[in-house]
Amino acid sequence: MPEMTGDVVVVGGGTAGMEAAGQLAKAGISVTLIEKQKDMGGHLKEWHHLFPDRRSSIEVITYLKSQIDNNNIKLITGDTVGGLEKKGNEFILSTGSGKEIRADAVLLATGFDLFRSERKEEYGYGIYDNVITSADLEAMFREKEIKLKNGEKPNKTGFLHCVGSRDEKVGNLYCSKLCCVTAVKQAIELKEHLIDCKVFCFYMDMRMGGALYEELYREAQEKYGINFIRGKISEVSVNINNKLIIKAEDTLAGRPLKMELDMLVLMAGMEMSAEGTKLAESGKLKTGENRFFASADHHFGSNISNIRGLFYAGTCTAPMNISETISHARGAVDEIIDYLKNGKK
Amino acid sequence: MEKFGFTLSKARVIDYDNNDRRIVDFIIEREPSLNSCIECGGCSATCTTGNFTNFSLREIHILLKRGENELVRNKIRHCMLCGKCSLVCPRGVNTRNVVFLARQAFQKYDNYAV
Amino acid sequence: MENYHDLLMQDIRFEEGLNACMNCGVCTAICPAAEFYDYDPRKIVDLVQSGDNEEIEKLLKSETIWYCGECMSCKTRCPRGNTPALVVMALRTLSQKLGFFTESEKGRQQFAIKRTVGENIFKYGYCVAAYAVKPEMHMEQGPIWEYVLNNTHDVYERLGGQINELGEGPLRRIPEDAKEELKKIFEVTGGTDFYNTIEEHSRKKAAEMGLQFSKEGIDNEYFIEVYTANNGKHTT
Amino acid sequence: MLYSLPDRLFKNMIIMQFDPFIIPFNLGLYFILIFVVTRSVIWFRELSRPDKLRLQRGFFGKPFGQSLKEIFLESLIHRKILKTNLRLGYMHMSLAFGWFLLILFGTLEADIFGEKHLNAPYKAIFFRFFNPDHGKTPFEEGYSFLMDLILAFVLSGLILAVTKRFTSKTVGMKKTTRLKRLDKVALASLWLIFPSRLIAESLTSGAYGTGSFLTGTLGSWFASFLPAKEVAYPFWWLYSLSLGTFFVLLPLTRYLHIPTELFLIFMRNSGIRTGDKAGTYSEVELHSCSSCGICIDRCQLSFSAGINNIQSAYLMKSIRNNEDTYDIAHNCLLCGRCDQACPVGIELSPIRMIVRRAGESENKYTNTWNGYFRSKQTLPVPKQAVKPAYDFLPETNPAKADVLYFAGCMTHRAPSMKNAIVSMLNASGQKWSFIDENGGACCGRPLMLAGKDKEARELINYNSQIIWKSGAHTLVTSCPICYKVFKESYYLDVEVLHHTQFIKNLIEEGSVKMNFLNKRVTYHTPCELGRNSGVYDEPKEVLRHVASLELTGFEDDNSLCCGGSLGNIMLSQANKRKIASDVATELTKQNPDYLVTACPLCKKTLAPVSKSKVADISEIVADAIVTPTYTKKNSQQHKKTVKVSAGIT
Amino acid sequence: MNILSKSILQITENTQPEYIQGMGNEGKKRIWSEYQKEIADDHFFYVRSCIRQSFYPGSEQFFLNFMRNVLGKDVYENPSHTTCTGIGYHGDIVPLATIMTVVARHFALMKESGYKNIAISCVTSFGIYAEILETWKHFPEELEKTREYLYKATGREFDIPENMAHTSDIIYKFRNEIASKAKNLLINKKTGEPLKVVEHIGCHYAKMFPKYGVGGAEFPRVLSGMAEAWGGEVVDYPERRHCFGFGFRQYIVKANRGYSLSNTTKKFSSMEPFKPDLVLTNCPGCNMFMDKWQYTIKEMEGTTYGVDGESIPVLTYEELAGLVLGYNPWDLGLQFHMVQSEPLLRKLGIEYDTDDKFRTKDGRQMPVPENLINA
Repeated sequence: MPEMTGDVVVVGGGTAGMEAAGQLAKAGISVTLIEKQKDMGGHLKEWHHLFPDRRSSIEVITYLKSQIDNNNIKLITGDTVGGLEKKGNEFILSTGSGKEIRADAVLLATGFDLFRSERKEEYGYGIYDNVITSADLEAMFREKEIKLKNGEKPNKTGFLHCVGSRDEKVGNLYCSKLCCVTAVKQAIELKEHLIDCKVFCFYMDMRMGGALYEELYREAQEKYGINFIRGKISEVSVNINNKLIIKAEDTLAGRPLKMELDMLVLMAGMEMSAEGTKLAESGKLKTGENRFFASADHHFGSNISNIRGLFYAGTCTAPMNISETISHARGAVDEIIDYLKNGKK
Repeated sequence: MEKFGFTLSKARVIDYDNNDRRIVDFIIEREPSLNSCIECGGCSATCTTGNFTNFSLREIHILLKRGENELVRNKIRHCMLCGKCSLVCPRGVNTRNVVFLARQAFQKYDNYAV
Repeated sequence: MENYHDLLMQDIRFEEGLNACMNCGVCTAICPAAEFYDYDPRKIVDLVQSGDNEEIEKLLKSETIWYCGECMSCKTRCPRGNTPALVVMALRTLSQKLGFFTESEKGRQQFAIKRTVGENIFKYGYCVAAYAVKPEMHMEQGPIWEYVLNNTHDVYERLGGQINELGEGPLRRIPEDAKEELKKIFEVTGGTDFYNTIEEHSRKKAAEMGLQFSKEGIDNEYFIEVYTANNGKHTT
Repeated sequence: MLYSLPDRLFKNMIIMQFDPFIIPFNLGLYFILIFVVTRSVIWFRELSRPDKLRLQRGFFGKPFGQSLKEIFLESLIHRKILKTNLRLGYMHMSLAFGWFLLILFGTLEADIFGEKHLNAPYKAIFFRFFNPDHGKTPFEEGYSFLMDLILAFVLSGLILAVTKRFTSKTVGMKKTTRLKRLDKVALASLWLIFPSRLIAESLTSGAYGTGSFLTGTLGSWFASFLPAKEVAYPFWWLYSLSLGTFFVLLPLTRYLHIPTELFLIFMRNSGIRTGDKAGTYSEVELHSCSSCGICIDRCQLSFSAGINNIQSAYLMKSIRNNEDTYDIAHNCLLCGRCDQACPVGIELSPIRMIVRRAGESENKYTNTWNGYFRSKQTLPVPKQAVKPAYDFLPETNPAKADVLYFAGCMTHRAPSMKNAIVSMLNASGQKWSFIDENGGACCGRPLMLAGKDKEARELINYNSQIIWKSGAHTLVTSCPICYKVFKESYYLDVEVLHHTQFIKNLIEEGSVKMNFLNKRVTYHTPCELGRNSGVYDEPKEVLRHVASLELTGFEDDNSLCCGGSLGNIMLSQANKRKIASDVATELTKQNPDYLVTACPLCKKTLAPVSKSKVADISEIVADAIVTPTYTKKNSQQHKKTVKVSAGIT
Repeated sequence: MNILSKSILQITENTQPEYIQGMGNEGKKRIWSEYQKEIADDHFFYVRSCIRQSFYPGSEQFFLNFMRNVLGKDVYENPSHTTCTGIGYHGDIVPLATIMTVVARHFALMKESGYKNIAISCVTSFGIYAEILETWKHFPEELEKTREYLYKATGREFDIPENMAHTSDIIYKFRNEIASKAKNLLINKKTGEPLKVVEHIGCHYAKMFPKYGVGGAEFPRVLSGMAEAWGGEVVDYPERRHCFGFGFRQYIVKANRGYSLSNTTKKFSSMEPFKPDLVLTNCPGCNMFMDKWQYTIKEMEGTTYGVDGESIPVLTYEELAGLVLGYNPWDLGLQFHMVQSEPLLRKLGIEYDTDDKFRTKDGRQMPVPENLINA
């Protein structure tokens, strides 16, 4: 194995960034890992349990932390990458705090932003007390207390799939892929907290295409008696008792359906992160119709960007779950090592 | 009517909260497998009766779950209990028993033999 | 048999109103017609996008397409940016062009609309004008409306009306040349032909149904029939 | 002789041949006699006219002897139980036959040795009490030896019975039936009878130095340390009391089966059958069940799915006690394995069907006279939909043909099988037509199995129309479920053949030539075809003709149910699978190339769980067909044959 | 007087009076901020509404009068402008090409009389204009075709207006001016509580093109903004966004009116528990029908939706503005509604002259109509 030289900057201290930084460091490459928040972990920090096996997100974070516990890694937290340009074979990144970092290769792991559910005005998020998002519910799970604004326990809860996904009105034509299974996971957890709470999932298609997803779906039906209604909720309003009134079509019955709910959970989709978009502009990086970074090739180049030496990992290219993100990050590491080995060609 | 030449219409919306779901509760208590239906329609596709009419067991499951019992009560007698549907069901729903129990439930709660 | 889907494609409202539908049902969920008629806009869009010619012909001859109230609420919500109502409008236009509209009770009503609103446009330069809203045809307007019509001049005068006088103000008379221009526009843009198509097919239908029919006005059996008939099969 | 009974009693009073302790026994005895008479009168009255005639003819005809023989063999010797389970059989035999002998020889003893030669029953029962010093002469000694021997025989059974209560293993039964309170009392009194007799007799013998190897020995031992004479008296009371109690409680307990079985045997031999409504015969059957539990051991729901509360014994019991029978009646495969095994010969499945048919509405019973009698109670019949259920079925005009093929719903789910049979029919060269090629109405059997005969009748009429119009003389069906209903419930003058029978005929006529395939196969007998329709041999003969058939130990009567039966509407898919895989394991022990069956439903049920490939006979045969020469003339038909030459390969 | 002026100050100073700053208001503000449409300030070309001029002539007159005489704005009404044929179009008897040309003619009249801002009195028209402008954007060839048609038919030529507003947008724009001139606030004089206002926005105002409406389609601001600026409290009820059910052909043809009636009934029974004091609308049909259907349903079923057997007065935004500014209710034409407004006037503490109610312009006494509601 020929001697490898070079510094790599990894942008983003989430799942992809941490895993990649760790693997690079193991390979003896010196890595600078930049995370905009004070501590590492990205979205994982906001999640309580992960689908499909419901293991605690803490465990995954702990694993990732152990990955980056390596002297080859230099951590910069609470700072962002403002601009990015390539001079010859060298990358120059300017950070928000005005630092300038030089690198032989760059890995973007800028991740995703959760869709801002208030953009779907008809659901009245931020207007009606008990319309919350999947993230809000996850926070309640962390607090170990699920309650309505008025402190009472919900007896009837709805989950609405595809909020901000598959929706031209908000400019997201793609499927966020993880909301269906998240909804099922959260529905089950909700039942475990509040056994008497009736739960309804309003879906357009159940997209349970992952290991053990369908099994989880089946468990939700068989063991927890969770109801699945095919039809997207069209609007939410409140009645005089501050109960939510939802309107949907039960498309399998071919009739409009009206239901009173105590709580509605909006399954917010995934969007290209704001930072990612900024970098795309400053670094002239190609993005796709879905606004995520466009990889060189869907099949065999999903880590490769349109700039030699700059690579992608994780959900900045498309919605992914944890395991996909980690493998994607490892893929990126291979590409980078390869790039450095072959004299950055 | 006479005076105005038109009348109020009855709403078609499924009023979930006010519908009567005793029938479906009766069924699910005795045949919980109904819970795992994914409305794939396999039963309707293979149905012997469905071969002659628009009878759809998939639809009947839904209507029962929503408490739209009237519609079901008038249709369910068309089932021949031949059992093909339970052979195709990918979720192992005991479809034959669902029909059988529904008929009993209608007798129990409506005193109506279907 | 013509290809109705192609014919529909010539209507920009159809092109505008129909992208691929994914049957999510948000339109039906809040559709005022779906609530009180045996009607489901989602199914219409789904059927039309299937392109099945026979099915579309059935649709063009059906009651279904006449249930929509064109409130356009469906446009606001559709995640695929469709407008079922626009699709329905295109279907209705085609159904009238092809003369299919007289096959359905609700379709035949187009004749009543043409003879009332349609004529008002030329007569008064307005779709609706107070003196054209006959209390006996509009019991729901209540005693006050009878009163207003019995005292038209005084009532409108107090509220600044200009009944049948040229110039500004509510219910003013539209100058003849303006009405002439309206007529011209109708002729040039095919509005007049469309009127005549409705008239022509309605006349045929009246004969077929053995109902007395008159060249104009609303005092004929066929008008009364289409204006009032309700077979009660439109709601479940 | 009964007419002279009262004055003899009077005389007995005079010469002190009487003691108050016999009163309980007498009361019990006369009570049970009166009860049995009244009940049989009621039953007789409730019989339908034809059944009354049958019974009368039976009573004064050849069947009478028959019945006596059967009573001896079954009610006393319990031959059937002995066959299936030796220890259990011995237990029943020793109790029943032993007690019978005890009464028989006891009466003789009393008549021979008593100073009167005709005696009231109690004299025989309490002979030793009234003749304490009997047994001195060698002849008397011999006789009391015999009596002791019989008593010992009975007691040995009793010991088995008692141990069975606590460890049912001893008599080789997995599960024993559960008891209700009255049964326990009755059982206790039954158990007390013979021990108390033993002790009473022994003590008396001991006091007088009489008795034989059992009573004598035990007696003298007692006497060695007891005032035997005094102690004996209370035990005579106990003996009499336990007899009395047993007789009085008898009608309220399952032990009623002892007398009832006699009626059953008479009625059955007179040609009376269960029928499809509750009636005297089914009543008699109910009460003839001794809850021996053999049906439990035979039941696959029990040994494969671990469901142990729905077997026929429990059904009988819950009907007798007017409990809710819904689950028991419906959670059953109707495979008929228990019918086959019932030692009393009760038609268990037909009785289940009666309950299913009755549903909510009719034929509920209530106990009257504190349960000594039962009376029918009819519930209000609910509103009914006026229109027939299947009026949507279209008029059809089938093509004229000699042979009809009715695939049936299930065969339509097994296309390879359907094609195989079509190829057979083409090969047969007969003029045939496929009635339900594009899916027809159901045959009606599934509805019947669910107890919905009225609707079933609608379908039967509809299909009959089609068959009748076609003018065919033969109807072939590939589904045993259809076969049974066509055979039994359609009134048609066509020959109904299961496809295996049809194929067998082709082979015999030699109209279709077949190769012998070098394949090892085992055969699963479908319940509806085998046990429930008696078609056992044709399928096997056909198989032997084309392949080497190996035995599995579950042949014919002993065949298993695949678990997919439409007879059970409640069974979960999981449990069906359990049963199926147990069956598949049993039938594929010798790793055959194919596990062959003759039913589309069995095939579909076994296929997913069997390690050997599962095929229908028709598919095997279709592979064996040598394309018939004459079809070459008719290329069209030839093509057809080729196109569908179905089967597995 | 000074109490009044104080409260006016308080309102004019902050547009969000504290009594309506409940939960969710932040969320609404966020939405409103995203739908701030450009509304011209002066020089309007005014087009009338078929229905309003027939049923609520007082409202249209108030608008012109207020704009011209109170705010001193230039609002021009061209004598030869006509219907937009919108009802005919949505009654499916007028082809798209035709209505586009009729509308183009109005643009031509505008051009000729030198106006660039159009003020539309009718919501159906407003929707039509919006739809046509959008269509021309997406299908420029349609615009060209229309130009040809119009020229061929009338020899006229037209420009696309620079600014398009519904007259309710304009009143919304000047809502605070009105508040500052207010004689009566939307406050119950007896209890001091703000009046409960149900707003109903015509579907065609913003449901087709949310960006054309103040506040968008889901939480429109145009009417709630007025009501709140004038001291009222807006109630949100489950069927708020539901169409009241004009449905064009569904009302025009007698046989179909059950549709219209049923939808209105649905809305009223949904708002009933909130005990609204009035319904405020910006749509000709909505206003007429919510008024008239209350009468019909009362006749048919004996149902009323106000408190103690009364019905709920339904007012146009002009009528309400007029009351706030202290106009004589009878000059606004409130007496010609089926549901009379006296209960509302009393709550507002407006002294009204019963004698004057049914008099002619020159004070002649007219016959007094009978069987009116709330009278």
